Amino acid sequence: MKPIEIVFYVLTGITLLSAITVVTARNPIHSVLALIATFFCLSGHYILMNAQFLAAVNIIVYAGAIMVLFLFTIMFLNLRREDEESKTNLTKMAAVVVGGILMVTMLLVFRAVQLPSVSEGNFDARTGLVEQLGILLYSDYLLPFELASILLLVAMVGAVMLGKREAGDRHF
Amino acid sequence: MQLTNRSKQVSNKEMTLAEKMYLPAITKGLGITLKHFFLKKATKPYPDVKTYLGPVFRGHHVLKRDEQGRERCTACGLCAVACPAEAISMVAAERTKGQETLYREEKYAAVYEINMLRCIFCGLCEEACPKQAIYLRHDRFVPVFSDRDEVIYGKDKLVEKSDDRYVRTNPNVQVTPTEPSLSRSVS
Amino acid sequence: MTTEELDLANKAGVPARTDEGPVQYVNELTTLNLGPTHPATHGIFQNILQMDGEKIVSGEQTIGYIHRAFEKIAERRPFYQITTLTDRMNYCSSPINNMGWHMTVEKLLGIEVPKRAQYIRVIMMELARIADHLVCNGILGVDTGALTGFVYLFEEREKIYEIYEEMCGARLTTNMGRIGGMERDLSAEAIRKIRKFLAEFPKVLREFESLLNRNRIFMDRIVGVGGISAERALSYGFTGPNLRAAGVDYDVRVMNPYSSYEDFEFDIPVGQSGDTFDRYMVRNEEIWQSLRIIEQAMNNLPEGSYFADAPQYYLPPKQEVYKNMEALIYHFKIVMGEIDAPVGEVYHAVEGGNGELGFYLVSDGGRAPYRLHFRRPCFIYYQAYPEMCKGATLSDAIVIMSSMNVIAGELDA
Amino acid sequence: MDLTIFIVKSIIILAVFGISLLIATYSTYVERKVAAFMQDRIGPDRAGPWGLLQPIADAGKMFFKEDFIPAQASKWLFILGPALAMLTALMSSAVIPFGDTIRFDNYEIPVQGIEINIGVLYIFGVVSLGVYGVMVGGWASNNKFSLLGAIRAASQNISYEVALGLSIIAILMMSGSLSVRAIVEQQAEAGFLGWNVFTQPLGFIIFLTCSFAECNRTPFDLPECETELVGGYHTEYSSMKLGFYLFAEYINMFVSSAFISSLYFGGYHYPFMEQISNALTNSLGSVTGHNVATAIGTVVFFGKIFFFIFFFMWVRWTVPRFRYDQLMNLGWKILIPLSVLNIIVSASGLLFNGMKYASWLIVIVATVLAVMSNSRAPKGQVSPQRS
Amino acid sequence: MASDIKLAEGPPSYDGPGFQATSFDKIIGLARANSLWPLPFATSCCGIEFMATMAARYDIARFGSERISFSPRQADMLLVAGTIAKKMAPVVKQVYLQMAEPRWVIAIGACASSGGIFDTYSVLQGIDRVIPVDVYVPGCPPRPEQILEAVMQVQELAHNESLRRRNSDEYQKLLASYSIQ
Amino acid sequence: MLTNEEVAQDIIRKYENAVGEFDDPFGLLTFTTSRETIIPVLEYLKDHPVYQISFLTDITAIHYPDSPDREYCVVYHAHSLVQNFRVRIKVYLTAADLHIPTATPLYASANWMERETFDLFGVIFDGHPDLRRILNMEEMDYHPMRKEYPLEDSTRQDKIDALFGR
Repeated sequence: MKPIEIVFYVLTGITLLSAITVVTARNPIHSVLALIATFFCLSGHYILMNAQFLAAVNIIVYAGAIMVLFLFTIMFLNLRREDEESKTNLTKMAAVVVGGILMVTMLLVFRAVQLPSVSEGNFDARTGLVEQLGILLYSDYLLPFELASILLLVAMVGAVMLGKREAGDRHF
Repeated sequence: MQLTNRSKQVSNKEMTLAEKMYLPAITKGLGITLKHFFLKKATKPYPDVKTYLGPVFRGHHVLKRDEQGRERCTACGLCAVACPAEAISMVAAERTKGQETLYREEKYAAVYEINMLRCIFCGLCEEACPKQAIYLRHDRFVPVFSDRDEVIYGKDKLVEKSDDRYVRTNPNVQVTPTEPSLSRSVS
Repeated sequence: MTTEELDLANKAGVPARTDEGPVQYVNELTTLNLGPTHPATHGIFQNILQMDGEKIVSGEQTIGYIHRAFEKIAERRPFYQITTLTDRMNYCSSPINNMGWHMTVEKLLGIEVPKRAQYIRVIMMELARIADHLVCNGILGVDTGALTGFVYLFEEREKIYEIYEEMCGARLTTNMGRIGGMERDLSAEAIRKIRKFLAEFPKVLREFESLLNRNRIFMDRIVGVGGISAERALSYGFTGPNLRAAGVDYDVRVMNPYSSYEDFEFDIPVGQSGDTFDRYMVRNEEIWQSLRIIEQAMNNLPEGSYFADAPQYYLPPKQEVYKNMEALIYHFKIVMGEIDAPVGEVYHAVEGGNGELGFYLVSDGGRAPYRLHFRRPCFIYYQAYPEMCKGATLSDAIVIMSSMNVIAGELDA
Repeated sequence: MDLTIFIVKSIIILAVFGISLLIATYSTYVERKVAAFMQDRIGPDRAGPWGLLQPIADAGKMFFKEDFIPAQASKWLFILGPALAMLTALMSSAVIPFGDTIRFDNYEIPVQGIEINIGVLYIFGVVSLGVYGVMVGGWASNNKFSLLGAIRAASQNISYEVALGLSIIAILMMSGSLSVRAIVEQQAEAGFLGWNVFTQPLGFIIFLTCSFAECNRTPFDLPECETELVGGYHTEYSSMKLGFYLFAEYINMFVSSAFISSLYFGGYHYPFMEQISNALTNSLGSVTGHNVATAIGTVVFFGKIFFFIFFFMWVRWTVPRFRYDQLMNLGWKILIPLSVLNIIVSASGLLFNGMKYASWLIVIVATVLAVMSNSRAPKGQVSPQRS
Repeated sequence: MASDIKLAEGPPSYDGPGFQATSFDKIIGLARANSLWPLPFATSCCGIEFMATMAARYDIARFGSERISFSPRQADMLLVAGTIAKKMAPVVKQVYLQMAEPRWVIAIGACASSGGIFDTYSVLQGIDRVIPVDVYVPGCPPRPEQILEAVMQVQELAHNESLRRRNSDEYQKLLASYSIQ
Repeated sequence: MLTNEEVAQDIIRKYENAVGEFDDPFGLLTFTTSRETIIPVLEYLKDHPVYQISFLTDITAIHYPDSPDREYCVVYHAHSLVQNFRVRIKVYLTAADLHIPTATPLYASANWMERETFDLFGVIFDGHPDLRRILNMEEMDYHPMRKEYPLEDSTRQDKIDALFGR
């Protein structure tokens, strides 16, 4: 095995382990921390693929901002006592059904899709770098990019509207 | 409500644009602190530099002797009465023959104790004493204690030593030091 | 919490499950315990705040953590020993308390104090007021995070202490002055130090002002925070700088002049809406006015005796006691507290650091007061605190508390 | 060949690591001295000559202080908090270019932990993780003051990261690279007046403000402000865990200073560097001369860092702190719009025949307005006119 | 009473605390002595004098003690400055209990040490009734010099204290006499 | 300027027998009233268009254990800021029936003053919103300012009471 493969397998192992912890941890804070670890490992994978920009952005946005907000919310709600009451048999059943369907779908998709193979000979190692990404985003994928921005903008405005207090309303 | 004609409005809560921009005021503040950075320091490093606290400072108690070395105290008890903290206690005794060189008056304090932790150094005992026997020294502090048993000062610590006479307006006194604490001098 | 507040709290909030079934809207409030040892409670008292996030919904104070039974002690002590109690009441400005007490007793005993003694008293009282306001305004700086200005001011306070030391031999609990005058005249050294202080202090104060007063961060912290209207302030019994900040120019020094305050020219600074900024600015200006008064008093200091001609109340000089039989008798009587105090009751008020400091003295002719009650301004106005910080944030609550200048010794007595 | 590079690299990394720690240690001492000097005091002077051993005494004491974990705290998270804070603080100095290159035979090795082409993003990533240490620790303490501190820290850091990121976009537009070294070199090429602080004054002010907030320094020290929250997030911490938190703050300060110096003050560049470097290579030979020039650059860089560390302290001991809502208002309503405006103005300037100094426009307009309003308005303060 | 607070080098016994102070003990003692973080428990007049001690003229910073830590966990010495009423006594004890070892206590001023002039129904007659005190400072309030003197005294205690003292039986007995576990 | 005489006459006209014992020690108008009329008197003085005695300076009490049926005296000091006129009103209560109506509806400041008076003397202010101890501990079972209770703490050991008649 090449060293890079060892790194890959170790990273993958940690990713899976922490991802499983996210689901199984009883304390929500532990869940969140495991999720952060998962994001880290994913960034590691990006770096292995020489997509440094993606790796950094993944950490900044997901680990650095979104998960902080998660943690923030959990702290506010103070979910310290692990209340299990919400997990009735019905919800467990529903979870199994939904999860099963998702898995089947994914399996079908993976079977149907033909992954493009990359030959080591003509692979451009600079594909994942920020310059390439930028050029690609602002040329071939301009429309989806702008649409996504608008979507985010709308979501942001919506969130502000939802969070806005009426005059005379109280905090929180 | 206006009650007198001497009132004067002093608060102005309107900020000018420059004040609203934070930076001018902060810069000014930074200038002031930087100026102080280079100014002479006000610190008087205590154990190394001891200051003189003036001729009326109320420090360590002392029971005075007169010019002939006799104790002035006559155990009248006025200091104990005047003491708001009730820190002074004494036992009076009659002077016997042959003790005239020790005590100035016919009566003297056989026991004279001040509880230094009770004492509030108000100076009322000094003021109350008709014989000018008790003084609060202006040139010495009471040391700190690390043992509760040391805090009651008897005559051995209060009566002035004949080689260490206390003078209220002593031009030679330049500092007001603390006696080295007992435990520290041991170690 | 009152029902009204609970209703308010319940209006909007997160859903909570109850056993009864239907979802009830309850806003989860946090109880935050400020004190008795919180770093920003200067002196000790407890504030139990109901917090909604960072906002204060209601508050309740518990005081009495240094209740020392001043009034009970006073019933056992001869008049002159009560000075040691008043020292420890508002310990930031003890000379004012001392002299207020002396004037009360002089009123009872009918002693006329010579002009010089009155002027010396004015100088000392105004110095004490400066010292008091310096601590309060400096601490306000500390509580908003600016420690440095406070240290500059404290160095000036040390200089006031030096003057005290020259006058009476102590710094904080001064035991200054006697019934019937001062215990000693202004020494040459004291005069030199006061002059020096008058010359140098304005520079430092101006520096402190430019460090904080118009700094937007500081202004934002205190403008509009903890305001109280003049009516509410009067109803709550506010006096002193806190009342003046609300716009009422009530000052005992002007309304009921004592100790020759009528001779001096000074302004009464007032604020607009009684908020923290107003309190700060009023105190700040009062420091300037005090400086003005001291300067006038120093310039017009009359000649004459520094104590009243009342041998039965004012201790004779030590040399006299030793030689003169009459002086010796007076000396013993005064020290033992056996002076002939008339039966009667007297209320005397002075403008303390925090407002009208009143002494209600009931004498039955004995060696100690039959009853002595201190009207402590802090105690009376501190009860307005929950009302003032309702709806403010935690940071505001602290700033309001320090700008009210609640001094535990005076609060609890 | 590989081995030499490897050894030199490890030495550099170790040195960066060690220097960060050393500077952080002595920052505590300097902080105390600076505070003392600004307050007319003399500060620690009894532990060793001029109190130089003070940080060591502190560390020694902390190591042997009782290590306390509150009964109701969640134990692992309580330990994880300071560890995370320290880890993220130490990670961030890796991409700072401390100097030009060192020459060996014919290799050139940059004086830098690692050179990656997304250095700026790397720092942002690590900094954004820094808040976890505070949050986790504050939450795990199971204390209301700690929790409030943690919540304040989290919201503050997230809010100011946005403005922090936006404020340097103008620089990135000018340099066209995310590598810190590239940015420094681009400034070096443009000469002294090409330093970004001269081309991007507004961006610099915003960036500086935000770095104060990211480091939790006054006037943004709300997470631990003593007079309100006792100790904030570290209220329950004692011994070396507390030490880690305090330490992390100083390392963050060091990294911020380094980052500010490299982004806005030309990093290891100094006026007339070219001439001096040329003179050195001419007189000492291309290897030694170049290395000496690099060393001078590094020293200059550290000088800039020290100045900014001093500046951090200087500000701390001068200004009061914000209130929570004012801090948020400043971040969201002032700094973010300002930085967007800055981006637009700078970008327009660059589009119109590459004007680099366009952002001065905003500064000049603001100054003129301020001066005008100040002269028109009545004097702000009822000023005492007494002798 | 609190008079039994002594340095731990008692009579040597086979299980007693340390036969000889090692040089390591000395170094740590020195470190502790120079880094005493105070927790000012200021209740009244003496609190103002403590502030004066912090300020420029007296500058407690010179002893490495200007980092006041209001959190008891981080403090090394508890400075009880001012009157402690009976209502307050449990709070003092609570704060003392929350402090991490090693901890020292200074009773500043007459009130904290013995009740001073306040010999009344409501005032605790000396904090050594609830917690062990290491140093008493006389004065009402003491001058900053005397407070510095007390700090130096604690430095002395810290310097000479063996690392094992806080685990010794003697110390446990002392705490037990205040019913502190 | 108001004179003591004119205010006293006015109050006597208004309340006749319910007020009495008029005096002016050291120039401060003092009179006694009963607990039934104290609140109306305070209210009258407060709302009076000329006097405007609308500032409550102080409330306290005095214990006279030796005067039967007048053991407790509650003392009110009020102040007219506009006229700069002070007045002192006393209400005597018997030890058996220590009740007096509260002044809190008139003055917010009366709240703590009355709590303090209750704490120290045990005077019960009827209608007070929150009549609890304020300075002393809740557990205390006596009212310390009454003359029969000792001042000293009984547990101190470092003082000798026998000395000098203390």
